[in-house]
Amino acid sequence: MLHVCGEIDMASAPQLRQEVVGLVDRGEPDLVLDLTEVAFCDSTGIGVIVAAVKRARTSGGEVRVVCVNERLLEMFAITRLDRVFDLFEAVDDAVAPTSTREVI
Amino acid sequence: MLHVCGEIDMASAPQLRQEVVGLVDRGEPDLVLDLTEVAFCDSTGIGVIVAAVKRARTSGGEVRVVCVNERLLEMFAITRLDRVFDLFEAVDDAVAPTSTREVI
Amino acid sequence: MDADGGVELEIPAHSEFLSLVRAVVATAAALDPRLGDERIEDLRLAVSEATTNAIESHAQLGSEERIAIRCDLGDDRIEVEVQDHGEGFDPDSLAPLPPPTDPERLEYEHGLGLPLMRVLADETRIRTGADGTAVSLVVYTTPPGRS
Amino acid sequence: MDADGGVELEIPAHSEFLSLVRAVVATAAALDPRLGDERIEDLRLAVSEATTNAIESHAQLGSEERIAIRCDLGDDRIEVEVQDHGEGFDPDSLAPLPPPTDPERLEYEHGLGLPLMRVLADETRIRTGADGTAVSLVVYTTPPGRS
Ligand SMILES: Nc1ncnc2c1ncn2[C@@H]1O[C@H](COP(=O)(O)OP(=O)(O)O)[C@@H](O)[C@H]1O
Ligand SMILES: Nc1ncnc2c1ncn2[C@@H]1O[C@H](COP(=O)(O)OP(=O)(O)O)[C@@H](O)[C@H]1O
Repeated sequence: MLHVCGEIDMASAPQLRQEVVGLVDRGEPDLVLDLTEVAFCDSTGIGVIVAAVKRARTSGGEVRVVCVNERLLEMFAITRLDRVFDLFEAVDDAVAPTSTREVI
Repeated sequence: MLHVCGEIDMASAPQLRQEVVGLVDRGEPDLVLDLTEVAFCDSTGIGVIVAAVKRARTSGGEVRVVCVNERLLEMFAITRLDRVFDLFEAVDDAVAPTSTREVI
Repeated sequence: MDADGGVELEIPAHSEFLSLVRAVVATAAALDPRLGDERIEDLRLAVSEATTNAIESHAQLGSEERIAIRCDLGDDRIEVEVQDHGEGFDPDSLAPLPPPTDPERLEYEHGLGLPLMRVLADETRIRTGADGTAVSLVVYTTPPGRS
Repeated sequence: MDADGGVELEIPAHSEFLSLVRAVVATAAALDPRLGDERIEDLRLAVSEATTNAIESHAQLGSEERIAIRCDLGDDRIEVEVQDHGEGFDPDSLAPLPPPTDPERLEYEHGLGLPLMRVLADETRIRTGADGTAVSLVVYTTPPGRS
């Protein structure tokens, strides 16, 4: 599980990418990415999430993205990525997949 | 009693000056000026307070300035205005002058 | 765009200045009381995307030149122009993103910036050439077409 | 001052842009992790004072020219320069404020800006002439005199 907070942009994305991809590669292909505390995220940040999902699926896993921020949900919708991977309303939903509920 | 909030600078000072001076002139020479909610104040704002005190004293009254913001207290100290008029920690102290306590 | 009525900002072409650009755009936009928080946020994000592309274009050339951001508060609109001295590009020849159902979609970590700008801003204009690119992003402050 | 490493902002000489200048200075200063909130606030207020004077100097001339604010993040300092095209003044011939015990003190609603800048900034430099004034405000990011 990775809680991300603050702003994800070109300045902070490289570090986040390293962390996320590192976690998946070190055997956590079923990663929960908690974006609840993210104050700002642009397309560079979205790119990091895409990279994580791809990496995880290659290892047979899945990244579960937790997100309530309306702006971020909108961005996932505009980029159609809400169809590419699942978005969860709360960490609990993402952790216990049998009881999950999709947001969009 | 006047509660001031927000930022007092060259942009907002004219309106505040009108209100404060208006109150004093309309027969409230014993005005409590509550700066507790002021987020920013520069020398233009300080100038308005000086104008109010002067105006009130001319009518035989006094302006009581309520201020807890450390930055503002510092500004009153740097400009030596803490010696020119009294500063109060809370509205209650300023309203009941017999039990007041000076801050600086 | 009225060159004299607006705010102009120049930054080094480094990503650490993105947050500053966002702060300027949000503060400038907030000067217009007609613009709600949502629209300010739209503009802030769109400008952040355009500035990210501008910074990237300088990095590709190893250029140490600066990037200019101009905010103009018009009668019925806020217009922000982001200008770089990169080598330009052809907006019409960018490959479209694969549909979300295509597994290939995950190969595309990039290419989201321009589509986002076009959705977020009410107008997006791109002037680009070998000397650089200027992206204009417009958000209306009053409903358009009512005059 | 390194002209290429910093942030440059140009604003119309109107008081409504003061909050924008403060936001830029605070955001630029926050890029240096060594600067605490207190010092950022010192710089923000000092620059607000200098910009207020610059705006006033243009208003006196009825000038529609813009005011430039440059922020430079140096190795050991942040330097902000506020430049106007007003008619200048003589900083040495300003009348000192009466002491606080003097009843006359209340006649002075003005004249607090420069004294405040000098206390808040670690260095205050004024270059002024008939073409305008440039006020440089410096805040140290590392304790000075340790090199
Ligand atoms: N200002 C610019 N200068 C040069 N090329 C640009 C500029 N803006 C966009 N481009 C080109 O258009 C492509 C798509 O941009 P965009 O949709 O923002 O996605 P991304 O920046 O993530 O690649 C970029 O990869 C780049 O090749
Ligand atoms: N940038 C400037 N251009 C012209 N005159 C200035 C400038 N800055 C300061 N002054 C002069 O110095 C005086 C004192 O300035 P200051 O201490 O900031 O107080 P205030 O601005 O409240 O008068 C001003 O009244 C003005 O005459």
